[in-house]
Amino acid sequence: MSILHTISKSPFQNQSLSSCVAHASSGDAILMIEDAVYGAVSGTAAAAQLAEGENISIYALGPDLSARGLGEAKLAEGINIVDYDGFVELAVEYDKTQSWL
Amino acid sequence: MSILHTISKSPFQNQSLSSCVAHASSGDAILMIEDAVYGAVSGTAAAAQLAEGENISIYALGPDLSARGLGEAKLAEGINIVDYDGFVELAVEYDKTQSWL
Amino acid sequence: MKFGIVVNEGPYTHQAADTAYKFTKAVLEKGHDVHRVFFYHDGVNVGTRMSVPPQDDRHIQRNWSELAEKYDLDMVICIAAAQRRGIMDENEAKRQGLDGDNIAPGFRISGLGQLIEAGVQSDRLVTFGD
Amino acid sequence: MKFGIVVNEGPYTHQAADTAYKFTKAVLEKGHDVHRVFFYHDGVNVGTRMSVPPQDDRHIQRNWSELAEKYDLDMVICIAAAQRRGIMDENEAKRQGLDGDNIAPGFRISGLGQLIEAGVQSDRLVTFGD
Amino acid sequence: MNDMPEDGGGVVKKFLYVNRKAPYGTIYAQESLEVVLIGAAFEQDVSLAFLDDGVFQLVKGQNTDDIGVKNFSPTYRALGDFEVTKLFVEKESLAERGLTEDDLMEIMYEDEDDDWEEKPSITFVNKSELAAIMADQDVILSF
Amino acid sequence: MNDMPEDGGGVVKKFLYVNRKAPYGTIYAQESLEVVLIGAAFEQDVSLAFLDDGVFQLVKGQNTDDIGVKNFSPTYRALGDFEVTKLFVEKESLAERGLTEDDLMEIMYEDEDDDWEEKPSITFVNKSELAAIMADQDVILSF
Repeated sequence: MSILHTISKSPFQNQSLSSCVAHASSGDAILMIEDAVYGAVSGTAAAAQLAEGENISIYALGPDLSARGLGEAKLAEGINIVDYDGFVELAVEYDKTQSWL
Repeated sequence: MSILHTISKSPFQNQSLSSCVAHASSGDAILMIEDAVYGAVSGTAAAAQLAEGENISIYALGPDLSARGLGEAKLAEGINIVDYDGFVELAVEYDKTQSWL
Repeated sequence: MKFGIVVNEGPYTHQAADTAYKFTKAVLEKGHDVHRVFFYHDGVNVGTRMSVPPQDDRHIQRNWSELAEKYDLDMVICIAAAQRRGIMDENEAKRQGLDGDNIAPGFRISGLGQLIEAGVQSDRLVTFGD
Repeated sequence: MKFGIVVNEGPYTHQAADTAYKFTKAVLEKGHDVHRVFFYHDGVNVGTRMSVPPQDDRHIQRNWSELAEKYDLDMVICIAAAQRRGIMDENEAKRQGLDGDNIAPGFRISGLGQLIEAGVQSDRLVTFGD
Repeated sequence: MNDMPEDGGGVVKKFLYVNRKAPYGTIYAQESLEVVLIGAAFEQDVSLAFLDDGVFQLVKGQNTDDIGVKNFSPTYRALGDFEVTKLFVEKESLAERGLTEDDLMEIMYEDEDDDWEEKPSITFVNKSELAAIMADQDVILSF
Repeated sequence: MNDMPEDGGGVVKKFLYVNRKAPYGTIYAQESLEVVLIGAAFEQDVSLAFLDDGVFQLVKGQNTDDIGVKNFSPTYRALGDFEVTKLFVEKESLAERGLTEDDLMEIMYEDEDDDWEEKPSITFVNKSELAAIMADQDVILSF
């Protein structure tokens, strides 16, 4: 059964993103919210880790990106931006949600 | 002027210990308290980082080690154990304290 | 679809209570049901009516209270977590011999079983925390 | 030697308020002075008298209140942080039109200047937080 | 009476409690355990996962006398009495933290389907096995 | 009147505010800034350090409309008016986070000792320079 994984912490400060990626299965999705959206910046170690996941969709919450001054130009390839409505749609689409606190 | 650096977070979850070690100067001391005492366990990446500091004294708070079931046999070499009184003495001995929150 | 929402952090210090609010609002506006919002750990502090943020800042507690009123939300504060942290309703305050309470409109205090029950009854359980 | 102590986290959730208490007690028992204990961020939540932890657990607020009484400690809660989070003394509660307050004995509410002043006046400033 | 099961009659879901934080530094481990104990009354299919710093919760010999915080670690050994018998501990998390299986408390339960024989509650799994366990759940509660 | 300087008359100490956390995810960055503004009235020798995730506080173009949280980033640009003019930003922290100096807000002050010429408040330093700045302080406040 598919999982929507959410991460809220900066990958430069905390290991949650790294642990999440290591436990996500094929067909899962990862959504970065709050300070975790810094993991979407291209050229960083976090973005490289995210790119390693095979058949895992990667999302970032747009409102949190804007708040932090991260425009689309700064983002790594393959990252999909959603708003709160999109977050709800993802929660519906995947069978369950796991928060990496 | 010498600094007593304190760290309270687990080095396996958070980057504070790593950043602290990188900013400590010769003659400083590092005291691990609360969940940071896990960094004192021998054979871990954290203990190796701590050992790299040149002329930096390393301490761990004994009450926090005991609470977490970490006996002296588990600890890396060169780590000095202090209690709350010893913590106060260190704060007096060094010119100022910096908390790596 | 029926959602359960868990809020684990208090107001202002962590963004979790804000994100949970935005998410819950979006769930409701899209026509889904919210079975319950459960406030645990420091999340219980969201339910204090004594919060007075600066005029130019959002009022997190009031946002939640208004959402609860508009959509008839069930917002439950964990009793064990609330007692430790000093969030009280009238009954609890009396039982503890306190001279007043501080719970905000739309919140109620109940047991942890309400969290499990939300997990059993909801199609999706979504947790916000630190 | 004169110490200033800063407590940045609330009771029970993080160990910081416990460690700060143990440290402050040790400072005083060794005969040093404590110029002030300043509660900032979620640390303001330490000062609620509505906290009722389980019987077999420590009572963090009461520990601090008793230490303050024994050693005539100056324990200051930051007003800006307290307003956001719902910690009120009688004056503030009145000013905000609230029907009651929740501050515990030994704590007083004042401005951030008290933190800076503690830094200026103390020989050592030690911060406990998350 | 607040904590008694209600309405859920008949529905049995797979619940996984994910424990990723160390004890004492924060309260999450302790308050997670409080949920597990209450949840046991609901007769769901309960598992607990310990990974990352969560493995520290099960280290034996915890003594909190000098920090003044309540030692809740004995409660893990009582989980069997609440019919919570599936504890999964991640091997990689242990190794990274300089721990071995012997550093953990022994946690046993009596198997009512096997003549009440005493059996270990902890199963050591690797990362990919734990990922599969997560995928298999209906509800995941994270602490 | 609570926030007016008192008793400290004459004593001038070197105060360093250490900022290591990102904005919005937690309140520490904002409440740190509130201390800096109040502290400015005390006429101490104030410096601010931005390292680790703290460098994110200074990223330009922050727009918090959609998260409903107050955007406090314009306040950094007003620091010069409070005679807070020494902001040290760590180069290694920027690079590790995929940022360049151009990604940060421009923060200026008017130098009263140099005919009110406009000068940049931010100095970019490397790790060892920042360590030396830390060593040179009387009081360190960490956020």
